[in-house]
Amino acid sequence: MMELHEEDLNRVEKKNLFASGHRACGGCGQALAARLVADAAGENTIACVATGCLEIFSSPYPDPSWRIPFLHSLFENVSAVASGVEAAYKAMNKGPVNIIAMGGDGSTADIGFQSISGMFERGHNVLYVCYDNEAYMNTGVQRSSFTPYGAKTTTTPMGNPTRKKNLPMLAAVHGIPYVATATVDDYRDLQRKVKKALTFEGPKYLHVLAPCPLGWGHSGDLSVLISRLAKDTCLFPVFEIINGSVTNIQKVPHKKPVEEYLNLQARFKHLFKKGEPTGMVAEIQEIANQNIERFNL
Amino acid sequence: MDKLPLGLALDLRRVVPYKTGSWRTMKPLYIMQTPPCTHSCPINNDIRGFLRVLADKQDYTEAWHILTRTNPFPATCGRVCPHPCEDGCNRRDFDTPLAINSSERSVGDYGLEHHLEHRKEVLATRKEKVAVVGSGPAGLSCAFHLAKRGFAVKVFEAAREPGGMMRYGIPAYRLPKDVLQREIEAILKLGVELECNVKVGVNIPFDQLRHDYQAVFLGLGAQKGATVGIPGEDARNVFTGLEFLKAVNIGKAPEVGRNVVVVGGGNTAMDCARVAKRLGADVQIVYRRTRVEMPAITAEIDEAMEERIMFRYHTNPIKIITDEDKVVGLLCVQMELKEADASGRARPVPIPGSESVIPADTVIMATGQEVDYDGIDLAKRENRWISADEFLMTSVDRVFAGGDAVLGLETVSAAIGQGLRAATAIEDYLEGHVESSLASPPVVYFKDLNSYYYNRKKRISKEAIPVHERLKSFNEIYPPFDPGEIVQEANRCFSCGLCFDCKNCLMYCPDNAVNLVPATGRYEFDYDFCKGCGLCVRECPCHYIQLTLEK
Amino acid sequence: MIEIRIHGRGGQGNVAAAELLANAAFMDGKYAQAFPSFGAERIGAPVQAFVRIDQHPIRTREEVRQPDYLIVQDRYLIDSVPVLDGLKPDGLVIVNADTCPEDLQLKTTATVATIPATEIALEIIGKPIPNAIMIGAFCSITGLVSLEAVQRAIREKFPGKTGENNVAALERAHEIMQKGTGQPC
Amino acid sequence: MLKYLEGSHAVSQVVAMCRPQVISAYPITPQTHIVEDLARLVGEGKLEAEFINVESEFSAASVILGASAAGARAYTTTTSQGLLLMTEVLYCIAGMRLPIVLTCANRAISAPLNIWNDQQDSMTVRDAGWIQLYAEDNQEAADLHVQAFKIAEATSLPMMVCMDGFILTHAFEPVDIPEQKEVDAFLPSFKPQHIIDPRWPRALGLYADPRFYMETRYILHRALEKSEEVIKQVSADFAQAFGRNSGGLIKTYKLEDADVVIVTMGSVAGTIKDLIDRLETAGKHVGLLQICSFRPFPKQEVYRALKNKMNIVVLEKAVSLGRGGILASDIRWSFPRAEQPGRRISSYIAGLGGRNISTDGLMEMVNRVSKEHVELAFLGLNKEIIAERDL
Repeated sequence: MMELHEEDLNRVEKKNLFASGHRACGGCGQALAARLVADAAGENTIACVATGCLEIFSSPYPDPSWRIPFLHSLFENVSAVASGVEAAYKAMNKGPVNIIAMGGDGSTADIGFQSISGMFERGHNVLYVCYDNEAYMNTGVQRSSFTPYGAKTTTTPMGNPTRKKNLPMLAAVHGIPYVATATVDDYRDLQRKVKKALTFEGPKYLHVLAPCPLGWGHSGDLSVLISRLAKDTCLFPVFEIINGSVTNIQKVPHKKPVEEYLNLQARFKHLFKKGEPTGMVAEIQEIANQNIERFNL
Repeated sequence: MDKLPLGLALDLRRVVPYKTGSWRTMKPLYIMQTPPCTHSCPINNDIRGFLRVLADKQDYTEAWHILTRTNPFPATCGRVCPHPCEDGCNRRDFDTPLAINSSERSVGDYGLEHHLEHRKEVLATRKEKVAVVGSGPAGLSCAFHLAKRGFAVKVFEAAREPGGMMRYGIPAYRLPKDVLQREIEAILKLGVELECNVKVGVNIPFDQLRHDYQAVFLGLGAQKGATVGIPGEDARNVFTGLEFLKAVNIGKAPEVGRNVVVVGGGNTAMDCARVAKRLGADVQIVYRRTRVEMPAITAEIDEAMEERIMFRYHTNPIKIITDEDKVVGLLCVQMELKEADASGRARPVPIPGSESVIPADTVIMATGQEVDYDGIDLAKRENRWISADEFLMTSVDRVFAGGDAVLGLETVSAAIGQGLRAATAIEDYLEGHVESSLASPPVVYFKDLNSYYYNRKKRISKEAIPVHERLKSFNEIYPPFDPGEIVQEANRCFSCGLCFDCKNCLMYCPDNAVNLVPATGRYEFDYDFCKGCGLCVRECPCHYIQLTLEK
Repeated sequence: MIEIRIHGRGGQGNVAAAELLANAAFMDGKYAQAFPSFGAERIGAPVQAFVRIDQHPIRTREEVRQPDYLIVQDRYLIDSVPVLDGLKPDGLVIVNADTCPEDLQLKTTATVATIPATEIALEIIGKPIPNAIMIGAFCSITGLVSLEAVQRAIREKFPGKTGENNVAALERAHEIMQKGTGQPC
Repeated sequence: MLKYLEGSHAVSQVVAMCRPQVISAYPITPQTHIVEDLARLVGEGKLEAEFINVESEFSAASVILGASAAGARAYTTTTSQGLLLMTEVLYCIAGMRLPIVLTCANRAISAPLNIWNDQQDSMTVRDAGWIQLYAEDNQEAADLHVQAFKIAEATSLPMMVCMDGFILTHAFEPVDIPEQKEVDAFLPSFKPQHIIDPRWPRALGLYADPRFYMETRYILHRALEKSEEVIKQVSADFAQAFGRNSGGLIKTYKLEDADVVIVTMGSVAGTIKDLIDRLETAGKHVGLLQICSFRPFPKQEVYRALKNKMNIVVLEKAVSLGRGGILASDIRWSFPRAEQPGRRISSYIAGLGGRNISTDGLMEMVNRVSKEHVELAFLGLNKEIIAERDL
């Protein structure tokens, strides 16, 4: 494990290695997250990106937004591709280099789940960053296994009946050394976690909540506020899992009712009848309460 | 020709970025806004500005220059101003307002200790000469600003020393004389000519000034103490508030005896009472109404009470009882309040048969002040105050006026503010163009801020020295902030309406359309790429960014 | 071209037997080919393996349909599998059985020989794996491949104790058949 | 040096001599022996490579895609369902012009599940943009791998070496295994076209809108056509270096005075050659045209070889359901229209799912096509099984 000094970890990085000119919607949380991650990782980094919104808006020929090496092939195989890059660097005695595999929730938790599980289990020295925008945004907001309970998508018009798949925990049970969650509003924390993750040898998993103005139904200027509210309503706990033990949980001293989060997003509008919350809202509050209990937020 | 790589592989160092700026319908702009402190300051001091240099650079010299850009009396105002700025401060709705007044005092003192000199705005001296009548806060402020702008200014002062109310009306425990003296000297260093012991209208005819000078500013103040006109006022040991304060301030304190009664509820009354107390007397304040109606600054009243001055409300003097020509007591009647009168305050009405005598060795009538118009004739309002238009020009051509003489009884800061405005008006007048002071940008209120990014932190406040200590001397009762405390306090400033380098716009822009310009250290938008999503506007803590329609 | 077909049950080393025979022939300077009747068979299931031996390179990939020789590693297959299919009339079939050839009552004009390979295997190798014994018997009767070559082939494939045991078993089988028959009839 | 060994091991040993830097594979019958042996060689330190045991063929292909993109010589092997599971990645690898070598141990495709040999798997992905060469025997299978890396890296195209499952992979026969130094001399170390390396930031796998996509596919098609020359050249160089003919585009046997020509691919050629010799002694002249390179399809060579032949029968181990012989249609298309009326090109599907292709069956085929044109026939069908069932 490579050592990094506190001041290096805490330094905010702005290098524009994920540069202007991408085709993301205004206020895109994923574009923001991608730049924060790339800048934190630095120039000596290879980005392997899964098919998805990020890939589409950042890698059109001939003017992609990446300024670090970029490799994309398919939707469900980014973990394996990154594994291959890592294997090649080993075989050729090249490096050290940061290898980051990244994708949205679909390519991470659904179609790419087998691949990511394989990468974790084989112990490749790769950081996987999941930009979680809670649905298949690239194809027009269809439900994914990260779509939260109650959220409306084009394939769950009545609201999603199931709860969100808990990938950080699933990653952790693979026995990988570092797992963390983060949100775009706290860029210091996010960049710190990227750098910290890269100090660990082996597979790392960073789960970033990335608000999607289009899919969540909010104006672009609210992306940061909403991601913050996800934390403050305890719907998205922020923590690290280092060598299997949950740690550095971000406490939420001033907890807010989930309504404050839901109210800002059209995808939850149907949960309120004439402004009055329906039973589903109570259910969502229950999810928050369980997080509070589980992580002692 | 050398071929491109196979399979659409691409050399990323050759990429020409696609310009997403064309997607924009709304456009973010960095626009400086007016902070509420400046807005509520009669002098419009750049409070945010001087606090920032303290917070960012701990640069007291720069802070002093920023303050004195508008106000030549920071050390003075830092002591005597009732600081409406702090009432405006947006932190009031968050935790507690900034200690702006104490900070100003420290910066002012720093300027004095380090003999900082004012900078002229215009180095060339202009041909026009301006006469300023009265060296009070209004007069000196006007002279100061005119001098900085290159005018030849001469100040005429009736008294033996300059300063007006600041020197003769304010006791030393509130404003040490040397502080005032040095701030005045700093002003004179700009080349302002001062002639004392000259009463315009008496020693020189008013018209001669108008003849000799291209413009005249009247900062006459309200120097005449007004009495209520009850029997016995002519007795020895009966003073108007101003007489009394002036006497003490020039070191000729009268023998006040054991019991002193002060009549009135204004600041002068408070000052008189507290001065008398320091002269060793038992002091009572007699007022017709209740504390609520008292015009004096709350702090003044509180301090007076701390200093164990007796307040007699609903009490009205009818007659000063004398033994030969010496005061022995004050006959008063109890009042009750009836429906409000013209002044909007409850109207006091005597209760029959409630007369009583308050024993007194000295009676001080702090019951109002008037302008001394001796030899100066111009239009008045309410038959008391000089009437001036919005540019502070009086009914007489080329003659401007400001301060108490125009405002009625107001604060030192208000007078300084008018001096400043008059200077601008005179400049404009002499240059023959209309009032040039720009309409200031909108004021930022708490609701406009994104307070998430600010931390709660209580303001620093200093305990006044204990009463028994205070009363032993005329020393100041509040110790100054030490430099560390000032910086700490300055750091609490929200910097309402002006960037304080929080980096939010830089870090949060999903399109990297915000750049830090190394040369200026300022941020600027890259409109080639900005999509106008408004994230920066939303996350700017201090409302420095505005979203405007793309034109 | 000589064609051999080996019948057995999964686990009796049928493919190994074919491989060893072919390898031995190769060592004797002949061309040889060996391949199993490929499948997903598990231990116990009936399987086949094929061997071709020739002076010239072998090109055909066809399964052996008209073998010159049959090696049957388990007598009970005879009841369930048509082992004799296509056996040349003048061919030879060697069966792992502790009875006289006659007792098997095989309907064929070809020569029938038997040897109690399982018993011998248990005695010498300690496992009921008859292939080495069957090969030994085959060499002994046909002389088609040299005993030395088979010994080398076995030692090459199974270095160490296993190899030596099998070689021993091979030699035992060879002796027995030299005496004419595996059975006291 | 001539060694007697299993086909899978002949391949694994030669692949090892080609010094692949990254190997990734997922086990599937009948490819397993190749992977197992490579794993052993890596494990025993006899081959310096990263051997990545993945959780699916899909990931195996993806891993070597990444490895090749990063500049490593990469290899994988699979068959049947595995190859089909890889399909998406195969197209990607070709589109990204990564010179990867893959061994396909040809096997049938479900359903019904069947692990035995035919060539439906590799034929199914014939349009993926890969070079496909088919081996006749284990010697050629081994040799083709040495050539494969050279061809792939010279053309920046991926290459698939196809060998019949079981029939070759599990057959023991003598194979001349070259010396390491010979292979090193023939196959220079890999000079990658693409390197994903922070020192020279490059993007690989960008998406192309309608302005660019079609051109990239056209370029890929032309690259495959052009690779014919390379395949021929490398085969010639190989003969020079190793003294035997392997690979190339096509091979012929007794074609000159043949009245009937059998056209086929893969291991069945051997059986057919034996048959041809037997018929010859009986005074019947049959010839053989072996397609070694199915993709790129050597249209010119085929035409040159067959232009005077009036009776041709195409025998293949795959079928385009609802259409018929895949190779057959390529052969038919190899002749200019309206040229030589009366030329018969019959089509036979044989050996599906490991059905034995017997000499008798082949004889029957030859006899029939000698008499008549056969548009499409399945060799050796069991009529009873069909009769028992509705279509």
